[in-house]
Amino acid sequence: MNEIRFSGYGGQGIIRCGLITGKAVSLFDNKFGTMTQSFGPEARGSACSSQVVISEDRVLYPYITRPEILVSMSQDAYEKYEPELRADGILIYDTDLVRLKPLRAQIKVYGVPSTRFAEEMGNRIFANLVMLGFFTGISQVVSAEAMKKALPGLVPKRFLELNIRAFEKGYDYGIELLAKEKQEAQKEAKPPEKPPLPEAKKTPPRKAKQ
Amino acid sequence: MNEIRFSGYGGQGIIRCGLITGKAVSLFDNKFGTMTQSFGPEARGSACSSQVVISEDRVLYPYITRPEILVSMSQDAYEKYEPELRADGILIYDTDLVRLKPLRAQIKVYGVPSTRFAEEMGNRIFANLVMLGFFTGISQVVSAEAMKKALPGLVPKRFLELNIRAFEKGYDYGIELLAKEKQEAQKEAKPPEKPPLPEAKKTPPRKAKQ
Amino acid sequence: MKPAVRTGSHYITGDVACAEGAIAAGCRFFGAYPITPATEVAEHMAERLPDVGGTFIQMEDEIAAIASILGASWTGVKTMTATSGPGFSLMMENLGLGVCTETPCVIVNVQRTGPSTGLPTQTGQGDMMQARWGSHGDYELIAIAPSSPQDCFYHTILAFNLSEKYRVPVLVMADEIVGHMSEKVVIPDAKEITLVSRPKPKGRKDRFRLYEPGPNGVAPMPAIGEGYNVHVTGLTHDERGYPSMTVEAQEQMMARLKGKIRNNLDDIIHTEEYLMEDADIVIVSYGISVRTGLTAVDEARKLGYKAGLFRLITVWPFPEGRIKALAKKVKAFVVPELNLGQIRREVERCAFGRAPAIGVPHCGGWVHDPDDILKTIKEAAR
Amino acid sequence: MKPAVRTGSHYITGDVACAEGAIAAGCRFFGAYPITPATEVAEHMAERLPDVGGTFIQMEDEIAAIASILGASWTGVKTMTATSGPGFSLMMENLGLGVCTETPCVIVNVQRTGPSTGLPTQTGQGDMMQARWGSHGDYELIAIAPSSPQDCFYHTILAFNLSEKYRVPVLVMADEIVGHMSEKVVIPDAKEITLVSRPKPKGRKDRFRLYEPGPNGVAPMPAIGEGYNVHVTGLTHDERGYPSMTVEAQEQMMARLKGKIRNNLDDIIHTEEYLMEDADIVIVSYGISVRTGLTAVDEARKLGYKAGLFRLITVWPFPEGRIKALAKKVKAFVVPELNLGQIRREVERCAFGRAPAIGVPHCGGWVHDPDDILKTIKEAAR
Amino acid sequence: MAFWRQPLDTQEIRITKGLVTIIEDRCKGCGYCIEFCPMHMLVFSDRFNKKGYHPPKTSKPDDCVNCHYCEIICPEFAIYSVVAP
Amino acid sequence: MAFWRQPLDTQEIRITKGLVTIIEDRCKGCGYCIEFCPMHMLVFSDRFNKKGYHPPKTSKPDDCVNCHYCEIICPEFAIYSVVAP
Amino acid sequence: MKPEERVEERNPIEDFLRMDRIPHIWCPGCGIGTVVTSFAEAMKKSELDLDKVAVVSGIGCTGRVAGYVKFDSFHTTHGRAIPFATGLKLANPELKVVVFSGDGDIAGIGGNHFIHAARRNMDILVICVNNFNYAMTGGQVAATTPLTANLSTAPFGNFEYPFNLAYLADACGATYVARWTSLHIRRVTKSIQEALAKRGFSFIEVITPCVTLYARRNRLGDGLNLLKYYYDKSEMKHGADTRTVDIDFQGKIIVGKFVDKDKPTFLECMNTHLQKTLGDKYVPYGVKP
Amino acid sequence: MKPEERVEERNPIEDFLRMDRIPHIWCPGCGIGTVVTSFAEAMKKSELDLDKVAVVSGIGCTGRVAGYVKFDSFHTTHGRAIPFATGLKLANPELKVVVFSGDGDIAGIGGNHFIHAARRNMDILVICVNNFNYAMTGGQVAATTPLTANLSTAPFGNFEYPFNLAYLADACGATYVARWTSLHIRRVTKSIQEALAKRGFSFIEVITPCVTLYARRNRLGDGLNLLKYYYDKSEMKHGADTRTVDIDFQGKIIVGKFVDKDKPTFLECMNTHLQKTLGDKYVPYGVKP
Ligand SMILES: Cc1ncc(C[n+]2csc(CCOP(=O)(O)OP(=O)(O)O)c2C)c(N)n1
Ligand SMILES: Cc1ncc(C[n+]2csc(CCOP(=O)(O)OP(=O)(O)O)c2C)c(N)n1
Ligand code: SF4
Ligand code: SF4
Ligand code: SF4
Ligand code: SF4
Ligand code: SF4
Ligand code: SF4
Ligand SMILES: [Mg+2]
Ligand SMILES: [Mg+2]
Repeated sequence: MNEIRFSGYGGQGIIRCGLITGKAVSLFDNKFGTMTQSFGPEARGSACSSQVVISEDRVLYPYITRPEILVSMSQDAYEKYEPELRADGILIYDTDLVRLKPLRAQIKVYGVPSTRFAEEMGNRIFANLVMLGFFTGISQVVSAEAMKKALPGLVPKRFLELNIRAFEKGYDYGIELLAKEKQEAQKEAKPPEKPPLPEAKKTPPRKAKQ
Repeated sequence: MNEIRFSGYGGQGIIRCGLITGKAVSLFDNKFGTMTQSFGPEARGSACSSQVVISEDRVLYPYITRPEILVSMSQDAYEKYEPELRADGILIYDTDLVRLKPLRAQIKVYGVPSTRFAEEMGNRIFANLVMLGFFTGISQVVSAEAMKKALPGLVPKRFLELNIRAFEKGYDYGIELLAKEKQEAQKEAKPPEKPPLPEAKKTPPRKAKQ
Repeated sequence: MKPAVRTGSHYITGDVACAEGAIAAGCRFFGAYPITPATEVAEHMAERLPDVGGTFIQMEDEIAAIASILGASWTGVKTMTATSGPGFSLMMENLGLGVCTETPCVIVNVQRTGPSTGLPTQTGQGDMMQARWGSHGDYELIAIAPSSPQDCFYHTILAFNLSEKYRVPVLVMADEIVGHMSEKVVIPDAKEITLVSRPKPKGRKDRFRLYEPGPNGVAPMPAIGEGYNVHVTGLTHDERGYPSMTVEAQEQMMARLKGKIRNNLDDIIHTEEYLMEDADIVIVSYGISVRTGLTAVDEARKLGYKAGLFRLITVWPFPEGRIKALAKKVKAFVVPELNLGQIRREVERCAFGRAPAIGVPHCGGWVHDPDDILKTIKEAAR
Repeated sequence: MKPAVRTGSHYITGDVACAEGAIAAGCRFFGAYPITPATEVAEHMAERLPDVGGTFIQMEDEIAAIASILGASWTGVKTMTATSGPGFSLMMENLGLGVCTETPCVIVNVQRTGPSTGLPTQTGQGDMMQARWGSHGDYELIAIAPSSPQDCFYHTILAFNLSEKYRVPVLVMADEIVGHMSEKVVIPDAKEITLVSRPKPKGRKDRFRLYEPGPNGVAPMPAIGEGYNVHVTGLTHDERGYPSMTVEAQEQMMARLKGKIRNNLDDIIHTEEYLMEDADIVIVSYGISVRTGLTAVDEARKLGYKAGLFRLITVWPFPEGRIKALAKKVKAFVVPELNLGQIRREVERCAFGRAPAIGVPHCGGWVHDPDDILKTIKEAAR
Repeated sequence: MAFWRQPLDTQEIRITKGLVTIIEDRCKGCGYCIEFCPMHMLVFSDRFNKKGYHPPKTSKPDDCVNCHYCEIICPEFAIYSVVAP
Repeated sequence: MAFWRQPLDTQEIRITKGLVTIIEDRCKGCGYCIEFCPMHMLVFSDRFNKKGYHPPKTSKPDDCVNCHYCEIICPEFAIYSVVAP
Repeated sequence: MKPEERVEERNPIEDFLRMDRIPHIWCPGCGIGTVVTSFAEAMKKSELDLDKVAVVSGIGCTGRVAGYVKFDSFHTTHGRAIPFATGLKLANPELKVVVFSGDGDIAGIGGNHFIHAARRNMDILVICVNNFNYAMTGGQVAATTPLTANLSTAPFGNFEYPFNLAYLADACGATYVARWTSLHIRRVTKSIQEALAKRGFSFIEVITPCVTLYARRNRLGDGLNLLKYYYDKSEMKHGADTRTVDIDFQGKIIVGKFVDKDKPTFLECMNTHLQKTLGDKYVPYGVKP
Repeated sequence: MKPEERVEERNPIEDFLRMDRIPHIWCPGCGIGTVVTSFAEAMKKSELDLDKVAVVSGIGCTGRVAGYVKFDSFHTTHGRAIPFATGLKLANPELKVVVFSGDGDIAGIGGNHFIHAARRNMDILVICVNNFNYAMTGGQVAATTPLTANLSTAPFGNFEYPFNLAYLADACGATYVARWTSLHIRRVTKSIQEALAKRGFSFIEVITPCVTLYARRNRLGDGLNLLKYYYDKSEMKHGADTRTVDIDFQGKIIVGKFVDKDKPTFLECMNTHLQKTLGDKYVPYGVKP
């Protein structure tokens, strides 16, 4: 079972990220994917998130409890959701929009300038697809093919091509990064030095106001 | 316990008859009187009735079940309610408005031309008070004083005097009639010849549509 | 102005008695919409309120009627509306607002027979569960049921007192017969009537928190116009009254709404018992059915049955504890109601299988034949 | 026109699945008013209905919405509306009209947290008793509760089928999570979907009686415009449909309204059981809580507890018989609901004291932590 | 009881000969037909009907012009006219 | 981004000297104040505020006529002017 | 001819009535029956397929109309006749849908539906019997009660400004607006015929005597007295500006056909618009192929 | 000056706001905040005892206004702000009661209360933020949506005629009717001041950008684009006949003060009337002895 949270601010296409991922695993990767969204009037313009639970079996409990992957596309969202990330989780973020704070030891961190990449492609609205591609490359919880197949119907037809390009841009960047990381890891191959932080109390996070 | 039904058609002041009687016994005769009315949109212009239960104790069951006194001021109402009158009940009616049908043996019948009397007094709207007076005289379930005391507040102030006169007219007529009856009874003094009709099944009458 | 309390003996209907009770209780704003058989409450209020410095308004519908009394209540005035089934249904949304914002007010439902338009001029007790559950979401409120015009007078005062004390809408669940019958109603001297008014805040205004509970769990309530600058919302709110979209805020709010009722049951629940000392068959009854029930109990006693009657004046909150206790010692409950068995279900639930709760089926439109109740008593005694 | 049944696999929300289910079931008129979290049902219907020859209208409020679908239903068309708490409350009066006139229609309530405006964007199950008792007077209706988008599709079809078969409004009591979550929904081939339509009258028109029951207690229903000249009223009516202001007419009408449901419980009540063969602790659950409940059961089994789950798909009429039967053999019921314990009361009542019905308190706004349910299972097993 | 004698919209009446029929027991004696018959040919009868009202009767049956005014204004569906045979 | 430069109701502005204050972190960058300042003395700053928007800054602070236009049109209560000291 | 001999008596109007429900409940002299006859007369004269006519009422004395006319007829809930009728019409556009109800029903509790249906130009005919009060419940003040008139919830006289319903309907977009009294039986009939022949939201207000409550409480005499008042004080003004047709207590009543215009109905707008935007794939709704 | 140095910064408007609830929930560029500022400005300028001002909202984006203004304020139920406000006003006539809510709240679900309050000349001020849609629920078609505009429940464009709210208010008897856009901030302020100084039912409609939903769905750009549209297309016409001030999609917007007349309010009518009929024993309500 994988638990993923996409987060950012209203208007960045965060909900869409969850939908595409959920659809990809459910319809094209032969798994079960339940996508939920934090929904509130106050989502307008402030922190916003979508969650996907991916599982080989039917998903019962519909929410994520302790996400292992957190995708952050805004500072607010990062600050809000970082604490719930599992001690051994993965943090994926937009390097231009999020300034990292000191991190818990075992958390793996991967950054991509998704907004900048998107702007380079002509419009920052593609940032979420760059991010999704990057997430797909890094996380390996869903196949790139499935993700691309999931796009029609979830992005405007006339932008489908551009969205795929954005996705690929992010994906390639992620794969590259992983490859680099492997190299480095082989070079260094050091175990973590600090003991892991004590696990936070495991309760399902209350639905936060947003 | 006495159970009385006043009946007639909408506009004759039938409800008022019940109210005055109920008020008289309750406030001035030191008994308990519960007045209910058959209430329905269809009361408009057709048969209409009010019921009073008079008792020395608190009235629990609020409806009459088998009235012992039926006051009828219209043919319709007479035909509708006559069957429920107790076998030994008293029927009081307006002689101009009700044509009697063959009656059960033990029922006592007293007629008064209340509408005609009222018209003679200047307005048929006083017919109900003539009838009330007559009823008071005949039935002896409530005192004439109590009835007269009950009038203020239940008849328009400017007509109070006239209403009292109408009441007295009916009352005197009733007392006279009773007196005459007594005389006759002393003359004849015969027991009833026919056996009483079998009592109808005692169920509370369903609230009739009217 | 005329005196508000019409001390003396009157021969009036339940509806009029209810209006007189309201005025005696201090009600000075009444907004309603006509409906049989509750219209006479409005008609009497329309006539009486100008006498005593109050305001009557006939609103454009029942939704507006209840909204108007909620608003008026926040000015510090005691308020009431009166309606029947269809209008009661329309009030459900704003009843929830009243509960959620803890706005004192009294809602009279002179019940007729439903569902839908049903038998609009005939009696029924079909709205008893609706009184408890008719608005969306969970909540607690108070409902009381008068059995006579005299009750209508006193129970309306009781309704106001409970409503003010607990800052909760209180329902007076009368019915057509009680509303339309005329009986003697004795109105006591004004000084013999105990009146309760909502707790008022003390202390510094700048430290005031709208929903900070007092000792009995009920928060003092200022009138608007006094400078407290309150914010009142039907959203889940915190103690300041501010919207707070969290589960914690919801829990706290619900705990307060529920607690102020459930922790004061002894004060809120009014019941009466008749021949209950040795009763093994207990009629549980409310409203007009109490009277047919009592008739049946008297009959049953004459026949040697140990029948008694447990009367619910307060129907909601339901006297769960007393039923539980009784269930342990009695043979059966008999619950005559003018519906298909609503409160019977509550009795059944609270009896925990220790004693059956037997209904006396009736669809409304008329009262029970006491014989039918008697028959059920006999069967239950077997 | 486009095909009504979108056969294939879709990744959609419960709200959209509900709309697709309606269209697959043959719904061709939808009147509604927006409200979170049910708006998406309307939005999807607005987009889809023109495709399939149906009509969408956004009415001026929820009262108009339900009135419009009742009217539309009498033309022979299958109709639906969708709303949430506050709108549901506003529909209560006309829900009664639908029941009383035996008008088939489906009302979706995507529940949010109340009371009042509450937590409008968060989930709850606080309207379950309202679903049964929210309108004035006595009546019976059907309510079903989906647990997933896939359920939303099938259960909406089920709702239409039951509504048509029994001529009764059927409530689909979803909730915000089920309505807003996206999951895979498989829509089968049109010919694999069983559809039921209301019974139509046969025989001579001049002998036709609008409410003359057929074999299963349900009267055939003509469409208007066909020359039957029906008269339909919310007043108590006789078999011709004519108003009849008598207790007898009321009794007959209520017997029919009640009988058609209560005499067909086997057909109407749908439930599911999970690991119930040997269970001694039984979770009774519905809607979204089924999923947290199942999670807890699996956990409990792992720990050696004999836990099982009894799922109510049909919540109303309540599966009284099954609960009674279970109560005799199980140790306890555990009833997790996103309310203060509504269906728990029904379980308690039907258990007759033979097994306790233990709630898992929750005020809504979120789902249960499965651990809380597990804890209750453990306690119950003691 | 005659307040006035010309209904407001007589202008459309085609003059034919009519036969007016009164369904007496339906009548509630409102007097509308009597008051508004343009031919003034209806009067209250002395008879009481079942309901206790005096239904109208025709005073000059031959005058009826079959204008249907009585028919339409009658709130009780108690009177109508047809072309005279 | 300049569409036009005269607000609709400038006529009522009394010409005094003003001091405009921007509460930067409240700003959501809608640009209304900038667009409608009759003195054209506001511009977007390069700075990001906490919320990630570029709040306005004064380009010619001395030009402010204390007309309060920016103050009232700002939907975020983020800018206001007072009489210059 | 004695009554007993007339067994064959049958008022032609009976074809349009549920005779098994007559006598009706209305009071002697109540004008609602007159309006029903006018309605039946209009139906008789119309060329409509009578099986395709539906009548919808709310609750009230007038609300009972649905129970007496022999069409598909609906006695719904108080104030909700119009949205119910909207459902009928939209789900089967072949129907002619007539709402027949009281002033309280239509403009009191039902006011919102009234203004929105007029705004949408929903293709229904609304016949509103205005008796200046809530009659069925015993004569309460209504939104149409003239100033100073006395009613049970205005026991000292009404002090609320009343609605001018014709103006309200007009302001909301009704395409046909007429007002008559129940004395104007031929005009009422003709108005109903005209409105039935039109498409769009039509509104016909008929001022009608409530003898038992309104008249009695205000000491206005019986039905004949009220009709006399209508006779004396009504003034025909076709095409009158609806803003000018207010009604005062026992004052002048301006009657006439005030509005008669053509404007695409809700369904026509829907069809035109969806055809334009969706193109061929859209099958116009309610239009026989 | 760096932000950190400005600890003393305090917008004078804050006196009228619940700063402990700011930032508000409205989207960047949403015009509701502008209208709130105008309102606060008007309150500042008015001579009113601010403790005697109550603000009532229904539900919606605009409905949130009650939660941000520092008066006695009520966030009620959807559509019911006006009857709630009616209760406030009648039970304490000393209060100035302002209803501040959205077009859907006031003229959609709340339409009946709106027309009846106007009819009664209830002494309240209604400020209606008209953003042409149901925003809070995600942008559905409203009774004010111009023809052809696209919204989530009008996915192929709106084909229902919209209300002209100014005309509706006028037709129902409002004594003060004005319309502005959120660009006309001084006019809005002045209108509010004027209306507050009056007695009777006042209605101020403020056309306001909903950037997130209405504008985005109709590709109208951002808030600035909408204000530009207001600038280009609004035309001031004081005293314009309200029948002529309809709004088309992206067409001309006629603004101005359309109605400003005097007429006794509900309470004044009540007092005058009851004093006349009841005489001395009647103590005029709400009038300090
Ligand atoms: C929701 C609701 N509220 C109130 C009533 C009570 N009621 C029945 S008819 C009526 C008024 C009828 O007035 P109107 O529509 O003018 O018809 P009239 O009787 O005058 O012909 C009222 C208030 C009801 N049936 N339903
Ligand atoms: C009875 C009820 N129905 C529906 C809703 C859902 N709802 C909340 S706000 C709203 C619309 C608000 O529109 P508007 O009044 O125009 O305000 P805006 O958000 O556009 O400012 C709706 C339909 C509700 N809260 N209550
Ligand atoms: S039809 Fe009637 S109204 Fe006309 S002339 Fe004949 S009787 Fe008179
Ligand atoms: S109009 Fe009809 S009811 Fe009236 S008097 Fe003539 S026949 Fe009788
Ligand atoms: S107050 Fe604001 S708008 Fe006016 S001149 Fe100064 S900065 Fe510009
Ligand atoms: S108007 Fe306010 S929010 Fe907009 S840019 Fe200026 S300061 Fe920022
Ligand atoms: S009460 Fe009035 S409106 Fe109703 S039937 Fe009688 S006269 Fe007609
Ligand atoms: S959704 Fe529209 S109206 Fe609501 S806050 Fe955002 S811009 Fe404003
Ligand atoms: Mg009326
Ligand atoms: Mg809006």
